[in-house]
Amino acid sequence: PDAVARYALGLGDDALILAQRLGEWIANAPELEEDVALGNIGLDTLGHARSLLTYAGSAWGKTEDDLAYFRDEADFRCRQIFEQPNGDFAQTIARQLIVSAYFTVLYRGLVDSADGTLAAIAAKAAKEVDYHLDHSEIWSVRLALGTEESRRRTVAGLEAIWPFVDELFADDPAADAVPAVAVRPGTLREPFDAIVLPVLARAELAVPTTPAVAGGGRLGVHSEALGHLLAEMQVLARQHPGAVW
Amino acid sequence: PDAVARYALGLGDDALILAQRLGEWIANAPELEEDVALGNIGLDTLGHARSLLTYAGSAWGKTEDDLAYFRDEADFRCRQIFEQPNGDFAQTIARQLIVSAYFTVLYRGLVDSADGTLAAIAAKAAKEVDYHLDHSEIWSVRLALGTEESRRRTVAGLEAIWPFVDELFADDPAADAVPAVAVRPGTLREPFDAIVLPVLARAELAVPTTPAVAGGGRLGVHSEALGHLLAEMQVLARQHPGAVW
Amino acid sequence: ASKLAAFDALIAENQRIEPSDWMPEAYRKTLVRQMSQHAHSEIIGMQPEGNWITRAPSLKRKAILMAKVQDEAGHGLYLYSATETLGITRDEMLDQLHTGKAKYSSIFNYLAPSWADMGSIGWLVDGAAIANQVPLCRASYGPYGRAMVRICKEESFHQRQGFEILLALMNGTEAQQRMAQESVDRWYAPALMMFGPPDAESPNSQQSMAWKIKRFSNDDLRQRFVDMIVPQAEFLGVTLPDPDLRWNEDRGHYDFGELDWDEFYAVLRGSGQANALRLAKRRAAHDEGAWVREAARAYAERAASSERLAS
Amino acid sequence: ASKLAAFDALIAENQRIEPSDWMPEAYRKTLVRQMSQHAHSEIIGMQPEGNWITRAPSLKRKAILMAKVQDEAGHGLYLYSATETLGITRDEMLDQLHTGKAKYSSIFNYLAPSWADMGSIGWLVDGAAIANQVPLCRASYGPYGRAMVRICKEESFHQRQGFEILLALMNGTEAQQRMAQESVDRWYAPALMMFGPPDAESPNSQQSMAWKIKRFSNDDLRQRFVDMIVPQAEFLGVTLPDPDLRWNEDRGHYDFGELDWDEFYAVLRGSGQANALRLAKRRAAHDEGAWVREAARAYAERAASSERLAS
Repeated sequence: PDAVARYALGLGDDALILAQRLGEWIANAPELEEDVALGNIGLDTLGHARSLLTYAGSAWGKTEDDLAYFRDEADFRCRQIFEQPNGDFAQTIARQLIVSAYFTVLYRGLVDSADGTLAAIAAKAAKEVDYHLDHSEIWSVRLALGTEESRRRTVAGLEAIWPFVDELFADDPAADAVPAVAVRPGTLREPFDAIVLPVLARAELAVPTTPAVAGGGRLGVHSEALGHLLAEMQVLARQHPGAVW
Repeated sequence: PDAVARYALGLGDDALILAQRLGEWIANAPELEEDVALGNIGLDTLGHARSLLTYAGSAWGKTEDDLAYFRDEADFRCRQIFEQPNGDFAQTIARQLIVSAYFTVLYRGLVDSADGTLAAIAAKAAKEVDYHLDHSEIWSVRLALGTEESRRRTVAGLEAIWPFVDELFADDPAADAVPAVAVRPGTLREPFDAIVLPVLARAELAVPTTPAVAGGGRLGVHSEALGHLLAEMQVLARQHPGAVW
Repeated sequence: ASKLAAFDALIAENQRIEPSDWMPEAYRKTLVRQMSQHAHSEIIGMQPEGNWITRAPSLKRKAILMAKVQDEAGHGLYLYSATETLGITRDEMLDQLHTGKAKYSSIFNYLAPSWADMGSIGWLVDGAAIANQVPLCRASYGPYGRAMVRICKEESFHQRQGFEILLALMNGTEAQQRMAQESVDRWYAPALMMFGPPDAESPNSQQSMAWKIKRFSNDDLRQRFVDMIVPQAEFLGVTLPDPDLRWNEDRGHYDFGELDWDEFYAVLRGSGQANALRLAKRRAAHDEGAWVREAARAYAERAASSERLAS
Repeated sequence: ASKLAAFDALIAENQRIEPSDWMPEAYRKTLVRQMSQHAHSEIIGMQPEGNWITRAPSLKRKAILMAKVQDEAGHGLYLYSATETLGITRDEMLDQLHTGKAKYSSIFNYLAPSWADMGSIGWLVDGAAIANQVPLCRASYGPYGRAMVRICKEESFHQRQGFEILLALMNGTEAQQRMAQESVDRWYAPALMMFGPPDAESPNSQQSMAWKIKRFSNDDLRQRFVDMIVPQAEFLGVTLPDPDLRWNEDRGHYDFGELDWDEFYAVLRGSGQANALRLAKRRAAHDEGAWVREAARAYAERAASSERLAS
């Protein structure tokens, strides 16, 4: 159970940190419809995080909140793309396109996991991320082909986030440790490309050539943005250790 | 000593929180010269904060760091203008114009305080804020009369910060408690206006008519920005209670 | 005149006025003002809570808070749509909000510096809003009444969640209890003022009541609200900050102290803790989103014209 | 040819070349490349430390860190000015930085996620920089040598401050000690690689040494640095993460293990942890500041032209 928990923890952290980023948009979106849409996506993602962290924690006698609020930066296992600051709406959409495509292929694969709980979580999540993917596809095309400014911002946003794509498919010791349970990240690149590349083509966007960052989120190596995010996320809970809310 | 300490605490908090805001600019300024200038101003301001907090703390057996890192939001006594987010460079300059003029008249007055330590701190600080005032005057005029965009941003920045001006001159029970030691805030409005209004005139800027906020920073009433600022400022120190750095 | 008679008859029979019906210009104007103000309040009301989403102290609370703020955005959407049936666009209404021409509920000009405020806002502010709004479900203008039905259902959910936040705090550590009490101390009086000035000083109310847009007087609603929250406060174990609050056997209601109406009017005029903040944030979000809305418009136009070409 | 002979003679006599002197184009180009890269490194180097100013764990450390980052901005300023004497503008140099055409020290493509990194950067990174730079105070190009004199003085101050940060951590709680060790583990090898590839693989070094821009080989400087930090590490009580590190009595130097040059080249090519981050942040600050620089220019032009009118 410990090995499965470690795998679930990484997946849960990805979703948790992304949900935290999406939460920053609420009440700040470019139009009311997007306050609703980004809120929905954030809520779904937070839901996935809670299921995964609750499951991971059950192996260690810890709650989802123990894991979310009382771990330090180096103990988080999220990949770096999820930590990246929102940037403008175009950059957030670029990140959402990538991560929604990634989640789509991940959860589709995880439905066949030998671990029943993970398979069930994935089955529910797979349906939800379908909608997230739609949302980011529509906006990607719209922004890329909208005005000159929206195109410039879309290209810049995609270039800013692209260096973090490769890490999504990098080997993950926690996945390797439970081959029947986990989806091997490397196997997801092809189906991911099959989703994302046609969207980029439709949006008349070139695949950026910026080099990939070294990554290492699954080993606890995080970009400098995570520390600030955690300072804010954990501040209240840590001011009241042991409190129930 | 307790009453004097309480007065010094308010002044120290003003400087501390402003220095924290200025620190956010470093490595992000519009040109290298401004990284240096804002860094200098921030450092001076942090210096004032340290002197004032050290003095305040000495009455209670507390260090500057006890006061800076281990008080909660409601225990801070800074006025709200110092907490306000930086906004863009124009808004930061607008805030700097106001607070530098305020510090100038405050420290000039405090030089005559019956409290020798405060008088000495003020004498040193008065010289430094002269330079801060110069810096913000020059930039206020330059931005207001530069391009159409810089003028638009300057007007917006001034309007955003102006509602917090009145609070600087509002009664302060901590000052009232030590009349021979403190400068009464209300007496500073006239000399403040004598500095700021001519600068606005030179910059061809109208005095904003936006209503003043209710304020109350000296009573522990803070704008919603302070909580986020403290979360970041205090995060590391609180992770290691009792540690020496 | 026969149109006016028909309108008056519908009102008298408690029938609904629909967008296609004739209506007096003053009725239309009053509705636009009230409904758009209501919509703006939902939008501005997202801010004090939105500000705590990133710091919510448990994941469950974070999820609930996100859902709540999202509901508010949704309410804003219905209400703008409902108001658009009266011949004004959302852009025009937003413009009135951003220039300060239109108001929003003054309650959001108070600050929410504490997590416990998420509880007080739910319990007291949403509670007062519901007391105001339930009668509006029967408002004479159809689209307004129907929007309110949906909104009230969600609001009472929000009120219970706010109550639950305070309950958890009052069942928690001493620091949590202090946090809850301090917050209730700040929100009690402003919540009571949400029903508007005393009836004697509320000149517009008469006409609105005649038109069945408004169905109870400010003071009646306020009394009803106080009667409701006093036992709830006792259950929570918080003290309501009003030394004059006591049961009046004769009236069968709670008596309560004078409210500080000078403060109310000062906040209304713009001198609250958060007036500047709320409007600045709203404008910033709108301005920063301008290029996105423009891009969507440009893309939609291009798509429409290429469809025309294709057909 | 006589110009070249005069230049060669100045170099041979250890005299300084000044901006007004004739110099070979290749010498000029090499200097522009090296000096602007050095300036860029100061600017990019502000980021990992700037990122900790708001979170420094004591006010004293916050003040020291602010002063340090400010010094780096100052160093960038001198170095850009010194490079401008070679006929290139700061704008051109910044443009080369932002487009990725110009490099900066690869060491800043590592992340600084821990407060202890403020110590390691000072002790190891500034330490290595000083070892590289002290000989440059005697560089044949006058403005470069003079800039380096001032910079080196401040850098050694920074190195001592970094050492002091680590010393405080190693004298602190267990968690602080772990923090320090973990950070040194990450920075040790990258710091050693700051001296550049082994001499055998460093083709440009020969010419630079002949021109007296460079005065010691990469490997010599690296050895000198290792010899310096080993006793310092012992004093601190941190372990340097190199199992092959030991005193060699015969050589009178410390032996040390092979460095991972594949990683070095990967980071150089752009695949470090922070390459994308550093450049994105730099560009964002520059782009967001564009309107400010433009306003200053417009204002200065207007002021100059009204002065001309007045005179």
